Amino acid sequence: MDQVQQDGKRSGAADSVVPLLELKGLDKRFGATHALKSVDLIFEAGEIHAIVGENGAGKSTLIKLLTGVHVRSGGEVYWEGKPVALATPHEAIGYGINAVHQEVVLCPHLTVAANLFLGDEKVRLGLLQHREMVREAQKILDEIGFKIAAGAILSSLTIGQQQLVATARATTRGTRFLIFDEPTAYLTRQETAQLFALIGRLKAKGVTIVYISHRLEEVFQLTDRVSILRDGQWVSTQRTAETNEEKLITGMIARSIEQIHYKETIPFGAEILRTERLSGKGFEDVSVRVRAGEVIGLYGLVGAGRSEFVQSVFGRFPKTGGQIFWKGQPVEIRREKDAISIGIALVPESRRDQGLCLNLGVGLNINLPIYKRLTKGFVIDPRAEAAAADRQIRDVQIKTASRDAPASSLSGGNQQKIVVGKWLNHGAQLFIFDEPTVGVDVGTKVEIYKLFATLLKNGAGIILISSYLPEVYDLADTLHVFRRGRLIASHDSAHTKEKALHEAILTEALGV
Amino acid sequence: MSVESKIEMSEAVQLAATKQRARIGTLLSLTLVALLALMWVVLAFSTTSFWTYNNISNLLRQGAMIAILALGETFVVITAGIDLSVGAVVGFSSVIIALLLTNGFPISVAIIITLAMGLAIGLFHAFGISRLGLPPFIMTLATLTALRGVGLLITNGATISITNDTFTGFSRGDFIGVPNLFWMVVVVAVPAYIFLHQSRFGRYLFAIGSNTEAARLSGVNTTRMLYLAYTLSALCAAFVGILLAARIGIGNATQAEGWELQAIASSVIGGTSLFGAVGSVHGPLLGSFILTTINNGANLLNVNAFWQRIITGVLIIVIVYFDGLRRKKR
Amino acid sequence: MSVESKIEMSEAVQLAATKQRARIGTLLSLTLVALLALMWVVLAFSTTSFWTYNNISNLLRQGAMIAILALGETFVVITAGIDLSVGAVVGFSSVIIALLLTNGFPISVAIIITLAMGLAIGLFHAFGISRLGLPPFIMTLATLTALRGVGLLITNGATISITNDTFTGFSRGDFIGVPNLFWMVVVVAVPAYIFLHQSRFGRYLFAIGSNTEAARLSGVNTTRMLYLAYTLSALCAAFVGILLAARIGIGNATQAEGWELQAIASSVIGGTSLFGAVGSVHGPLLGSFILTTINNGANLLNVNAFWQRIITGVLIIVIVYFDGLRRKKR
Amino acid sequence: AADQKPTIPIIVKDTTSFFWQIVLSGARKAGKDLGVTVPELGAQSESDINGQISILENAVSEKPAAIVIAPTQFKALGKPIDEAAKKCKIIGIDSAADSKAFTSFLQTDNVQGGRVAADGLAAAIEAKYGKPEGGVALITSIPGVGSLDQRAKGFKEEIAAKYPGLKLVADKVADGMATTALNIMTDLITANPNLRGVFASNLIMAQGAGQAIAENKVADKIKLVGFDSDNKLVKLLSDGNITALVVQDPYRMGYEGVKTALAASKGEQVPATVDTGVNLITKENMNSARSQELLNPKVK
Ligand SMILES: Nc1ncnc2c1ncn2[C@@H]1O[C@H](COP(=O)(O)OP(=O)(O)OP(=O)(O)O)[C@@H](O)[C@H]1O
Ligand SMILES: Nc1ncnc2c1ncn2[C@@H]1O[C@H](COP(=O)(O)OP(=O)(O)OP(=O)(O)O)[C@@H](O)[C@H]1O
Ligand SMILES: [Mg+2]
Ligand SMILES: [Mg+2]
Repeated sequence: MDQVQQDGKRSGAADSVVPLLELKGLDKRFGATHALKSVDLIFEAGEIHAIVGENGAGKSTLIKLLTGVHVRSGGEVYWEGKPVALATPHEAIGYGINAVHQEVVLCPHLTVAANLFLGDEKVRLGLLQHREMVREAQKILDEIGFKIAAGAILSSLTIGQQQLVATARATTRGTRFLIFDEPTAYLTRQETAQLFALIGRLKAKGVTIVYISHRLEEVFQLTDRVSILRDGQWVSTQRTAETNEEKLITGMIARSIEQIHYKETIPFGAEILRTERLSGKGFEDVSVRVRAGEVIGLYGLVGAGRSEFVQSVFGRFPKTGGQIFWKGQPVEIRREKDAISIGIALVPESRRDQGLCLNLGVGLNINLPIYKRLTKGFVIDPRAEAAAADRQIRDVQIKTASRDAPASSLSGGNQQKIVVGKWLNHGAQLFIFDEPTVGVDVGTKVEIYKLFATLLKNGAGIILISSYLPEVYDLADTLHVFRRGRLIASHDSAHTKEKALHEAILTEALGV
Repeated sequence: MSVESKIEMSEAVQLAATKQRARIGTLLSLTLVALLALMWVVLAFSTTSFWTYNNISNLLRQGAMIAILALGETFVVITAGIDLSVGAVVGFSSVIIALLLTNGFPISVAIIITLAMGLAIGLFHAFGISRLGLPPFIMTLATLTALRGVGLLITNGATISITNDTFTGFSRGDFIGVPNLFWMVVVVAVPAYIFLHQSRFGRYLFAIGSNTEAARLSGVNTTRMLYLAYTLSALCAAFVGILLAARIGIGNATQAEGWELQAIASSVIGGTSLFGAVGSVHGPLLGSFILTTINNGANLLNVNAFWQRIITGVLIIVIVYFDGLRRKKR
Repeated sequence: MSVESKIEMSEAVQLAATKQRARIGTLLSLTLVALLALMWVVLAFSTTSFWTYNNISNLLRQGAMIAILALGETFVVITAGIDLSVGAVVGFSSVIIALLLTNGFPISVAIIITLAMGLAIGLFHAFGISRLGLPPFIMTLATLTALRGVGLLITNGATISITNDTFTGFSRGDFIGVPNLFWMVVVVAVPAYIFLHQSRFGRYLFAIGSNTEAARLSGVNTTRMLYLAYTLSALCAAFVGILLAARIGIGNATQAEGWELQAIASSVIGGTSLFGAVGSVHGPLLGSFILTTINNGANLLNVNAFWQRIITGVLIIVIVYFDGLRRKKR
Repeated sequence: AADQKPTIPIIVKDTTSFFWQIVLSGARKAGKDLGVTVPELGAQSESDINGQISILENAVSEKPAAIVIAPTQFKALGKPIDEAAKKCKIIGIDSAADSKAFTSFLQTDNVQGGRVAADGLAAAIEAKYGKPEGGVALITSIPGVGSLDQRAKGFKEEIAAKYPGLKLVADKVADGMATTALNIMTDLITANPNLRGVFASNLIMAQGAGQAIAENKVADKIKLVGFDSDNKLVKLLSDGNITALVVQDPYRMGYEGVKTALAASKGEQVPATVDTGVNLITKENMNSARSQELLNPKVK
């Protein structure tokens, strides 16, 4: 605690004596969960302050207390030296505290313009100025360099674009204090660059920025100071320049990680899956091959058609042309069940929307694909059911209170493990991972990578979709680049650190 | 730079798609207008009496009450809620105003008190839903049950005759040839249109239906907006209760049974989505007049009353199906 | 290792929380049992006739039909759907079986045909919802409207007397002292319990109610499960129609009006969530017998019929509120 | 020539009820006999007053020769009938309305019907127990329906005036469902050991209540009088589960209604009121020719 204050004084000495925002003993409980334990933090005017920590460390909770989403259970908050309640979003916005939250919280049915001005509409004589708002919104978007149509219905945008809308919205509200909670998780490189440029401009204008991310390179690229949270407790606050990645990780998880991108070399076996000129909604003419022990990586921009391609392989959407071969034999996959029964597993892009029955038990989620096997006669064998669930909870090391705990009670990384775990019992041989590490902390990422290795060693093949290029480099044996629904280039043994190759891949993906 | 220009190109396509979407939205209501017009043309040719001044003004009078009810219901449905109590509120209000009038209250005072009672019911709904956390379906189902009971208890099951002829005469009168009852639709719909489509409160209702959390984080007082929506629905229902009392000249707690379902059906036929965030003012009006036309036409064509039910059921499926298709095409 | 131990420690807290949650789940149904027991005790003391063999078997008979209906409805509600048509299906089935019996079909054949007709209605609902993409509320509202029309058309509004005494005698009979009608609840509830809580299909229903897309991607044939849920609901309703026909000895298309709301209310009182993925077999049974006890008790105490409605409405709010509180405390 | 056929719509209270279907079939027969087109209209529930007003309005815009109507509610239909009478002759059947515009009126006196029921019930109780004494109950189908209220009124007045020994122990209002009537009746039996008689004032209530009597095997103890009839009630009557039925003559009401309307539309003199009468039918007289005519109307 002393350290914080000293730190604060040191960096604050330049401008003013009173910090912009000061937290003292901030505390938050959700029922039995103690999410934040007496956190003290100081945010200086005009700085970019990073907050890092594992999944469930309490980062988002801290933000939600500052923006009035949740009401704190204890402690005090001082805004320019004066104590404030921050009991409602309205109040927070009033001080100029705005946030771009981790999950996109906008109204999907409304237009981009309507979302930008929500709660702050332009009215004349009590009437909405529809056209003026669209015009104004377009101007704002153009000015910050986001290429988004202000009149578009929000749900027609990609998640990344929606995140940008949320960003634009937060920045236009006379903001003095702006919080980004994992803003780049769903952004393409292009969009990330736009965002960083914006953050630079905001800093120049004197806006104080809090930046939360699991991508440590971003922390070093952008921020002035960095605070670490662990288990809801404050660990340290340092000048970013005075620390390094290793130290941060140690602070976050109290141990060092030698190799973040974990990959063992495993010899390739026989071919598992091959597609020949496969076409469907959103992709065309895609031919790929996966062998036992092999990871193929699919890289591309959001909307490149990678998800559509794998979902078609999985039978979610019908293919319109081409052929799928399973272990050399042509197969017809018309629905998910066909894919599952031959041994294909899909870990979908969105855990919340596609992967989990959140309010149901961990065990039910794990067993969902294999209930047929757990059934004796008409009735489920309760012992087999429990055993199957427990085995996966153990094998994949899911941290859960019990197999009956609702999936929603687990932290993001552990939820991801459920989605993976349910296919292990089933005995799938081809695993399709669509953005498996979005929003996952470094420690859990390593766990997931280790899991990849286990799968490969057991003779499975993996298709990995990721928009996070370092991940694809390190993990994929073969890298395919998608652009506008077509496979435009393939690279063998992609885990090379050659800069030239990176550039090539990027160029291919963007179609420059 | 060249990357950006390429991306820009792809964005242009998207922009065009959005414009088209907006056009389809207009098309939807046009399709309903077309459907209504088609029904009217067919009826004009197949009956001698449909296209007479008398019948058209009957039609306008008959559709008026469900139209207002559907309009009020729409506010609630846009927030992804539902109000099952409106029929009961209509019956209850008819009792209240009849009681007040027979006890010598002046018409204006009686109307104000009745509307205030509607307001109170709406507030109670919103209280139950937002403070007690009850699902709207259950909250309004409970008041539906209870309100009918209270109305019956007050009157001891009897009907209260309204002897005030000024009051009852109103429902039969007209103004520049258009029935007063239809004017009441206009009187409700115009401010409703401004409220829903032109004011920030309307915008907030859509926002809540779309994503309550997002609305809340934008500083919208979502609780207050829920109060507003349920109050408006109950107010419209109380107003319809007054109109009903004027039209039938009595107050009776069992009246308007099942009108809630008709109101919801009208609203959905008019393009309102029961999942929230989709709806308009003109939609429910069109929907209710489509249903009214079915009944009116069936009467004129001397179609068996039982067939009317079957036709209504089938038409609801057909219309909502095509509406859904159109939305999906977006 | 030290990380893991740290994590383990924080998990211990969570473990305790979960255990408590499970206990509260049991508590909920216990609370309902307690409520029912409390009502019975109060009635036993305040009336002389409540706690007689005769009245208890009346009570069991009176609650039986809504109980079966609520059970069927629960399958649908667990998938986050709703079936508004069940009342209409009951009325319609009573007509069908009465027609078949008066035309000399043997009882068994008549029952099978009537159930098959219920099956067809359920399939049609599922078809409209999963293939045509209609919201369940609208789809079943439409068939509610249409089915009443078809039933009335067939009978021309008349009641069809059932002269088959074996058939009507069944509803009056009992077996080892328990009324046959209540045995029917058992006959439906036991397989329903096994189906919902012990078979994989039950798990799939919950999964669909929680997240349809996730269930689909886990290999659950979600369309087929929807067919199953709506079919079960309609089958239960058709079965209740048969029991109704046996009990009142007539087939009449306007019977069972509003029973859909009673069934839904029973189910929700029994802890089913209208948002899906929460529900049980014993819940709706308890819920329906709570509502039946209110009516039976009120009749015995000679409470005004209008008060019964008010009490029912208030109790629905109170019970669902406390149920919600309990859930939130989790 | 077919175009010359006059149109006389008949508007009943509730097309979904058997009673009104009999009225409609009488009207249909008259239409056939007299060469009149008779559109058969009506609300879908006796309590749907607004629905009936709409139907009346629609019927008027058809420019009919005359209209036959059974008003659902006395006060409510008054003004609309006044309005309609400006365009054509109006003949009332079954119940009155607050209007002086009726050309003629064919009515069942429902208050009288209630009285007849009370007398029938008292007689049955006297026959069984020696004296018209003990508890009686009334079951009404739905609240707020004029004719049902009148029957209740007649019944209660008659009991109070003529049978001081009879006590009204319960006055129940159901929801129009036979099952509810059954449940209420069962609970009445349970709660009132001294119950000796019940008046179920319409068809559906009598069906439910009759079933309860049969189910509890108390036909001997408790006398039930119903109102209106269908073959279900006739069977209950012949089984002894129902003591007596108060029946109107709906077929005649429909037939005469159309006939009178035609006459009135031609400007002929018609009687201002006709009472179509109520009849008490018991097991003893149920096989008489007149009774059979009333119990088995020619519905087609
Ligand atoms: N609304 C809530 N109800 C109950 N528990 C909650 C709630 N929100 C957060 N928690 C719990 O509080 C703790 C901190 O969560 P928080 O979302 O702040 O973590 P985080 O650091 O943002 O993690 P991530 O990196 O995964 O986003 C977790 O244990 C979480 O389960
Ligand atoms: N311009 C657009 N308008 C509407 N929806 C879009 C648009 N572009 C993409 N989408 C949708 O966004 C989602 C992401 O696209 P897709 O799955 O094809 O991309 P991807 O290559 O899998 O990208 P990623 O997996 O990185 O998100 C898809 O559901 C797609 O239909
Ligand atoms: Mg977070
Ligand atoms: Mg994707």
